[in-house]
Amino acid sequence: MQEGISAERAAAMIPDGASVMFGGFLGVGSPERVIDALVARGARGLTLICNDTASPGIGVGKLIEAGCVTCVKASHIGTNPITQKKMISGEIDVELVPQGTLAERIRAGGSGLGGVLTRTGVGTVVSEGKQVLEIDGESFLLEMPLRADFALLRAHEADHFGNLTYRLTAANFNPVMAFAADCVIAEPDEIVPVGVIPPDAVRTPGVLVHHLVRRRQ
Amino acid sequence: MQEGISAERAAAMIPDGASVMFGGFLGVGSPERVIDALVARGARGLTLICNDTASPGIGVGKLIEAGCVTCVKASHIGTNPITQKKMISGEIDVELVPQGTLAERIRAGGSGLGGVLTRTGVGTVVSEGKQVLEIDGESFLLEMPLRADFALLRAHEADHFGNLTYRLTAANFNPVMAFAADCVIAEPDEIVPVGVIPPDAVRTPGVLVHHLVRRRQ
Amino acid sequence: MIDAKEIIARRVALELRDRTLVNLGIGLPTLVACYVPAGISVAFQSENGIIGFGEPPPDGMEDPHLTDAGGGFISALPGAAAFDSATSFALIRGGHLDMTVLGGLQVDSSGRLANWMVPGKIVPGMGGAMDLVAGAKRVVVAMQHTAKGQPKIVEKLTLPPTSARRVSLIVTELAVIEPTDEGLALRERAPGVSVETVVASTGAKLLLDGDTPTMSIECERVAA
Amino acid sequence: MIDAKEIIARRVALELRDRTLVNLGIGLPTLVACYVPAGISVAFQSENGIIGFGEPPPDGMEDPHLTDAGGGFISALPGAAAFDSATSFALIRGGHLDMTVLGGLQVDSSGRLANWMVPGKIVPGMGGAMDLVAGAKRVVVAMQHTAKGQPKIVEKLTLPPTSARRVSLIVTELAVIEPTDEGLALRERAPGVSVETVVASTGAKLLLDGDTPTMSIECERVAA
Repeated sequence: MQEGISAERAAAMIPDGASVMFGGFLGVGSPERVIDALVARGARGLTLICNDTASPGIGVGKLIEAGCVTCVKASHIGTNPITQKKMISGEIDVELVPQGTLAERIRAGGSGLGGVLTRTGVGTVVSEGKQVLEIDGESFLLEMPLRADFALLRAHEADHFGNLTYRLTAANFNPVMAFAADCVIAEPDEIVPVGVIPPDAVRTPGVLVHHLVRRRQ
Repeated sequence: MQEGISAERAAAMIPDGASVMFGGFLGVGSPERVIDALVARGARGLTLICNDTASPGIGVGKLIEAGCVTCVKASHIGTNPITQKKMISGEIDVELVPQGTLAERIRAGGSGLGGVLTRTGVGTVVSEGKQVLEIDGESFLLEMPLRADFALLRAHEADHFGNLTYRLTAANFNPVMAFAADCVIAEPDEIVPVGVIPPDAVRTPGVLVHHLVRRRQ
Repeated sequence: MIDAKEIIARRVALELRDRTLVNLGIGLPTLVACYVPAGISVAFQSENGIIGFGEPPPDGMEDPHLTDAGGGFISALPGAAAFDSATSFALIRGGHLDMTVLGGLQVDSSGRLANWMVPGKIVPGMGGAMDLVAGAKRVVVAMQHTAKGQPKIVEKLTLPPTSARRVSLIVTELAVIEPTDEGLALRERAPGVSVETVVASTGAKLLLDGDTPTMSIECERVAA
Repeated sequence: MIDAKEIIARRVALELRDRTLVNLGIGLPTLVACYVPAGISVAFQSENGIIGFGEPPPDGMEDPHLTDAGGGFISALPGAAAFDSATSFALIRGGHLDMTVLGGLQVDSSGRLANWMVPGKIVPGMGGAMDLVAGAKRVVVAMQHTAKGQPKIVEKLTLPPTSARRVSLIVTELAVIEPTDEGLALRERAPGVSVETVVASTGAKLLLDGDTPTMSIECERVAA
């Protein structure tokens, strides 16, 4: 049984310099309240693992703008000119990862796999410095598992055990990140009693979720 | 839009000697009607890819008993003494695969990954003849992707597009097998019109399903 | 008079086949959805996690949980299926996507595509493009033939490639070109465009084979 | 008078910790669920795809879609979550399982477990056992101390190992033994059982450290 914490409490748990996975795709399905709280507490030196850096004022874009971030691992930063600018100025170190590889590296990190073998990126700059394995006459890139200190999820419903549901395209990276961090914090739209979410509707089992962000008071 | 086919028609599509994935865990979540039809048509030389061989008279156990099978890739055959007997007599060739590795090899086969890197089986007979990779100082077994000519699924609901749902522990290997065969045939408990299954309840997108087995007339 | 983008979108739409799964890239490729030929039923995938989406919803009906890969509001069609990013790319990488339509910065004579960065100028990132090119059964590049007067179809890429894989087809407002083992084959030219114009606007050798037919752009615009 | 299996199940139950995820193997380990100590809330996982299951349902209430890994009918508790096999083993292999309790055929002095086949005699297959031993945070072996008078705790495995990994604890009806870097440490002996009896029933060297306390088996049976 979980006790709901405030977004401020969640932000306080995440120390400067932590690596943090954020669910969300151009801000859709991002934990906006915890992001706001991280900006408010003046977090510094975060490593962000996320699909993209959204736009200024939206999703993790707020963290970029507020100077909370020194490192980004993402598939796309083109929608946020501030990320581009800070990358060029050297303020933020950016590792670009193909979107499917990013999802799979996070999944590997969360499911105890030693790496990912993918055709994606073979023969491109993505393969630089990486091992290429020949398997049955074809080349596959060995991509390393990704884990983080924290995963910050946005869910639709949560029950008191932390079981989560998502809605439509707001799921995106959230379910896979739920497996891949030492501490998982979920910010749900709705919190419902245990038993309200049918077992087959649960997308993230509550055993993976360490803290739930409570509803606004 | 799918046209429902009979179980007999489904069985007729599967030639002798085909490799076939069957959903099911000790018979729970197995496509029983297509299995019955395969027995009735006297299928021969099938390669079965499934978690287990259930028991005599149940699930794929019926195929074993009826002599339809010459090769089994499974994690467990202990609940079916006939499989044991036929393995010892040499009638059936059995490859035992750890359950999590089996799921992941099928997933790799269905998602275009070159293999699976797992700790499971390192230092056991499972690792014999396989490549072991040292990654960050730890040993991982390289396990090969698995695909089949056919995947025979048991679903709870299907809509006319082939979108599928599953119930509780009857899901097991079905969702992952839906990605990993050249021809996917689903046997649902219920068939409902398009739009009845909400997008977030779909566990297998209909684009993966080639044929639906119609309800009993 | 229809513009370059509409010509491209109309011609690409003729590549759509019935009962297939198709991913349209952001920008120009998205327009293809407006010209699906009559009698053809296509399921569109958006890599952020849905199959079966349609036009933007009426004003005031937007669902903040439902957008396409460009972040625009969309609607879900009856029979839609939603899924997470790992599943979305299992579909893409696993060969379940019949076709992807992507924009391009360059394509070279070996059919390799560059579409994700211009070193030192703009580095948006590859998003899903590298997986799409590596995994889709057919890769169609939909792009304008030239940029600022310079050919985008070149002998050898000067921009970083998106994949080592050869794309299936290039559609521009001037021509349809198919990369083959022998090189880039000119298959069609746009209405009113001469072969000479296509050749003059192209930075790579084109293989010509007798008469080059005029491309069809006949498909009707689907009502929004 | 309680039998060997009950002693083992009661003692293993004392290893359960509050708010943890636990997988119980088929057979003897399943009994552990009957002795969860008061005040301890444990989520049980069944590897065929559910967290949060309970006692078999009343007669006539069985759901054919809801069984445990042994194929027996179970019930779902409020807050249960169902998932497919790939997700189930992502939980197991990914280190999300706090403890697994497994039966054993042999454990050797290095703490390696053999529990999935007897060559030439019985080859049931490893099922989920290899993943469970490789992936769970704690691996507790629950087994009878001897089989047909022969020790099951041996100097070196004569049966094929389930994993190269050392298990965390061995609980039998005679003793609690912990594999350590130095060897097998005898931690507890069963009520009324002498250290000498344990040593005589064990085929491997046991490390003794002063008095060996008597194991507790005090937990109450949870009502069905």
